[in-house]
Amino acid sequence: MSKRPIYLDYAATTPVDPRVVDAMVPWLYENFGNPASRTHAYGWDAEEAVEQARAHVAALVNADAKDIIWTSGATESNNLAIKGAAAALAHQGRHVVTVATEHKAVLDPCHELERQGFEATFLPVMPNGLLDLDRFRAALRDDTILVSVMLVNNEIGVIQDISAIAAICHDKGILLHVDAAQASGKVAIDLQATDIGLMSFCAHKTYGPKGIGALYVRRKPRVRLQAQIHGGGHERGFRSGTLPTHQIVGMGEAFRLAKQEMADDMQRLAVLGRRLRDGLLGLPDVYLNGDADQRVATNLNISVDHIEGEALMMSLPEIAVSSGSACTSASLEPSYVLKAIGRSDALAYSSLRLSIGRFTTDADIDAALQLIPREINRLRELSPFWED
Amino acid sequence: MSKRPIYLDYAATTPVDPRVVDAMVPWLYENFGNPASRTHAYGWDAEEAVEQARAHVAALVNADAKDIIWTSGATESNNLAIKGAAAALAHQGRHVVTVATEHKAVLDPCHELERQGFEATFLPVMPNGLLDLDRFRAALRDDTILVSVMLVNNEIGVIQDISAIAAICHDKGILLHVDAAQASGKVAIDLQATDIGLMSFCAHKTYGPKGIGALYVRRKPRVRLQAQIHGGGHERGFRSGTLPTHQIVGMGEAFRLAKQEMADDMQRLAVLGRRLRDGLLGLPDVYLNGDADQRVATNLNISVDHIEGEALMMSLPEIAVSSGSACTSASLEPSYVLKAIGRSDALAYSSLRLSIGRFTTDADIDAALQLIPREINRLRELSPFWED
Amino acid sequence: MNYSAEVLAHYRNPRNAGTLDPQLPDVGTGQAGSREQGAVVRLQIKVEDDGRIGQARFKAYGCGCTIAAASLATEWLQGADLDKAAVLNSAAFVEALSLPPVKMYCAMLAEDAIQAAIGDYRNKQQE
Amino acid sequence: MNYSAEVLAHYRNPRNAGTLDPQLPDVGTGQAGSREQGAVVRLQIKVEDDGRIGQARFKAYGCGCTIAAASLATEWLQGADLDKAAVLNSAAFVEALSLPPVKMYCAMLAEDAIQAAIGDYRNKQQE
Ligand SMILES: Cc1ncc(COP(=O)(O)O)c(C=O)c1O
Ligand SMILES: Cc1ncc(COP(=O)(O)O)c(C=O)c1O
Ligand code: FES
Ligand code: FES
Repeated sequence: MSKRPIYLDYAATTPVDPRVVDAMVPWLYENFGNPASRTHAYGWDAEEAVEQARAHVAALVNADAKDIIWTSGATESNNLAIKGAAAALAHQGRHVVTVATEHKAVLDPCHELERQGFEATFLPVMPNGLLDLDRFRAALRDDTILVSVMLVNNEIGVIQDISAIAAICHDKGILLHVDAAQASGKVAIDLQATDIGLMSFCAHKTYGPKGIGALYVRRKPRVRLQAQIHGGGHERGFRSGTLPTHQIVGMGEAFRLAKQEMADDMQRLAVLGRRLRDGLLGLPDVYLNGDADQRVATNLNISVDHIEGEALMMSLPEIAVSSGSACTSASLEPSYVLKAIGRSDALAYSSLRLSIGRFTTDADIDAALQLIPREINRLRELSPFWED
Repeated sequence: MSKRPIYLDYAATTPVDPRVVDAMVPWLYENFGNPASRTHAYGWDAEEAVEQARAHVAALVNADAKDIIWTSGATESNNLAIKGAAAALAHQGRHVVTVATEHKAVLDPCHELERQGFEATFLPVMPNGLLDLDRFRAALRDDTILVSVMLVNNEIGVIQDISAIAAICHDKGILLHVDAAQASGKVAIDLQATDIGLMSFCAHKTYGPKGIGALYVRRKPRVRLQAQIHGGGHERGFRSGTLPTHQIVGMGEAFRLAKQEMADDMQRLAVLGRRLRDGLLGLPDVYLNGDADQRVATNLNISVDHIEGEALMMSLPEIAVSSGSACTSASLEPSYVLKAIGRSDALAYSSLRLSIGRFTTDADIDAALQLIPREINRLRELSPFWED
Repeated sequence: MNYSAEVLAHYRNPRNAGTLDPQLPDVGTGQAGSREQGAVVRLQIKVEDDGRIGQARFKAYGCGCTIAAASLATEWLQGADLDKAAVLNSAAFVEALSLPPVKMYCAMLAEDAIQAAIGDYRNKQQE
Repeated sequence: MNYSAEVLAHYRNPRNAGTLDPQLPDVGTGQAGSREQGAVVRLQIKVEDDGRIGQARFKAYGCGCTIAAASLATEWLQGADLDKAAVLNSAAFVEALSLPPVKMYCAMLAEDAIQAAIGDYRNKQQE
């Protein structure tokens, strides 16, 4: 990479914090033992590091370390949670409830359940991106065995009212899974105070490495789950495979730092995010996607009417942003999340997601506020819809 | 870790080659992009690195890079191969054939298939650990849809005659999966020359990082597979989830080095392995487990009669070895692999696996040959069976 | 998506963006695509007395490749006679701009807009 | 498994390993476990005229904890009278050696071998 663009795509992935890198590297060559090696110091040291990291992850969300299972990322966590719980509970019912704006890593496992003969309800959201709680309550049936709702949306950054959702599920005795991939380190989570049975995490949205994640699987009261990857019975039998010590140590350190620095980080980012938001929403025909208040300060998703999102991004080689989620930006379909909040195709096509994070500076925002309006104007001059 | 023991447990995991570490680190903080980010240079750079690594992995086994799918390790690769192929082929038959001495990451998915209503045959091996090819042929039925045989055994190091097995499967039109986790970088593999449909790899037995692996999925003729992790459709739709660039780069570099250095490495290790073997098999009542010739030079598995393996390891804090596979050493069961080759419980309990690798030195072997016989003698003096 | 140098050149510096008066008898206006599909190309040609295209103008809504194709179209159109203009097709745009397969659609929009502009001009002449 | 300092002390430096002549009338020999199970403890005691155990010897096959427990058993046995010896149980070994739960079995072997040795001695005395 020559001159590096300003990175405003923290929702796609974050840099690994240099302190996390430092924590990881010694576990590659020097302390390389297999945590499953019970017969020598290389293995014991690795196992100890793994358990310490587990405690760090648990601490960020006020959970018991024993309830944390390592996975290869939030995609796998979601798969294990949804397909694993559905398989374990199939004798009680075959209906699951989720939301139309979930990440593909939740929607696709639910579609897989449909293929297996389960029934899945994909609830719509309100125009602000939030779940209508009455509608949610009404969707729960006697044979509903599982609900899956994300905490923070990856595209539009809205925060669902998980406490209320958990209370409703609790009342009905229905297991709740929460995809918290975008929430860790941004939103306070207290798993002792909230009745959530399963929660998915990954490291790479919280300044840890890609390819490592965790699933919280509550033990008290016990959540039943069927393993999805078999082979030796690591991780309470839920997830087999050699534990990648360096990755786990990285996630542990990232979550330890998140706990330590979340308050300060988020305070600083709220100011930067506000400036960016005010600057861009001040332009004509620019709309905010997702609720104005119930959102993380780090995410700004706008629709810039009369021009197209990809063209706008291409006009901004100095800034790395995305249009919709990183996972769907390659396709020509407009974002299903923006469609779900009722945006027209045209406004969905014209969306831009700017997401900031720990390493975003004042100067980055200055540059964005200088470049983005300029390019919006330039493209609008080219647009057949602007003059008309 | 204070003074580090001499590491003779390369079959459990290997150190990450320092050159691999150097290749990985820049992808954590500096080049941290998500390979799925199609809208900026961070993503493009990461994607390019991922594709280069894919080519390196393919090159080691003479495969087309497009046939390589990234996974989180050989356990996941085996699960995807076995459960994914069985699901895709269930309409053709419901019988799978594997071998009693496979890794748990093969056996457990096969047991899972049995729970799903498939029938699995776990073939016995000959006392040398090798598959009897006539017996193998006889086990294949009209409704056999999948065969899974490992190339190099993780406990006893024997090399199955995969070319012959592939030829038999080819004749019968049966899909063959090969777990090559222990083989990459030790045994020449040519996927153009051998009709193998699926092959599992991981990085961490070949001087790469833990938590990354690959599955070779042949496209011509096409192997059908059902995804096991859903969510966005990365990797030809077979395996969703954000690709961990640094891990993939690490595996690529490790496999590139393996191709480059395999011949030299294995020549040097053959000499060291021979010295270790001759030294230990020269002691009374010490037996080699697994075929004397059809084995990798890096693995030495012996049974030391009259004493118990765990006690012997405990006597050797200066040397890191294992007794049976790292995955089962915590249990009190004797190794199922040693039982399968016909060892008595007593000889199974008394086994020791010594495995050497790239960083093993002459001095390491000297030390092992000084310490191990001494401790064998000491423990035998304490044993009620030695004097009798 | 990493764009070709050709796309970037046109995209960063579009040629002949603008509007001609569509009421004029010697101006042909053509449009292709729709806002709902995410891309629209409008091309206008002003045909001189000698039958050659004197001026071409575009407006485009859509991805960068669409804008680049529309810009390139105006360059190719200016100075061409109508018969030559009529054979400009999407394959030519794909090649000139090194467009990847997923961007075929953008090239087709340019082709369709050219055809529509020529058709509009010819209609006017027949009236 | 990371062993306790107590286990390592006994294991590295076993006390009273060896054999007494099992034919002698004042020697009791007890054995527990089996080779097939992976662990055997043999304990021998030589009882003095005052009813105290003068010498104790062990041989053991099994994991390090088993060897350590057998070694510790001989230390406890020497100087003890038979009644005191008879109440030594696995819990005492678990505690003294800080054995983890998976190593309960090793402690039970030591207990069983003690009981067997005392029984053997008492049988001989009754004859
Ligand atoms: C909300 C959400 N869930 C799941 C995922 C997928 O997790 P991973 O990238 O660890 O596979 C992501 C990010 O890609 C996400 O934003
Ligand atoms: C033969 C074999 N297959 C599979 C595995 C499991 O692979 P991983 O450690 O990548 O989960 C191993 C090693 O643990 C192995 O030796
Ligand atoms: S118009 Fe969207 S791809 Fe070109
Ligand atoms: S005898 Fe094997 S665990 Fe103690």
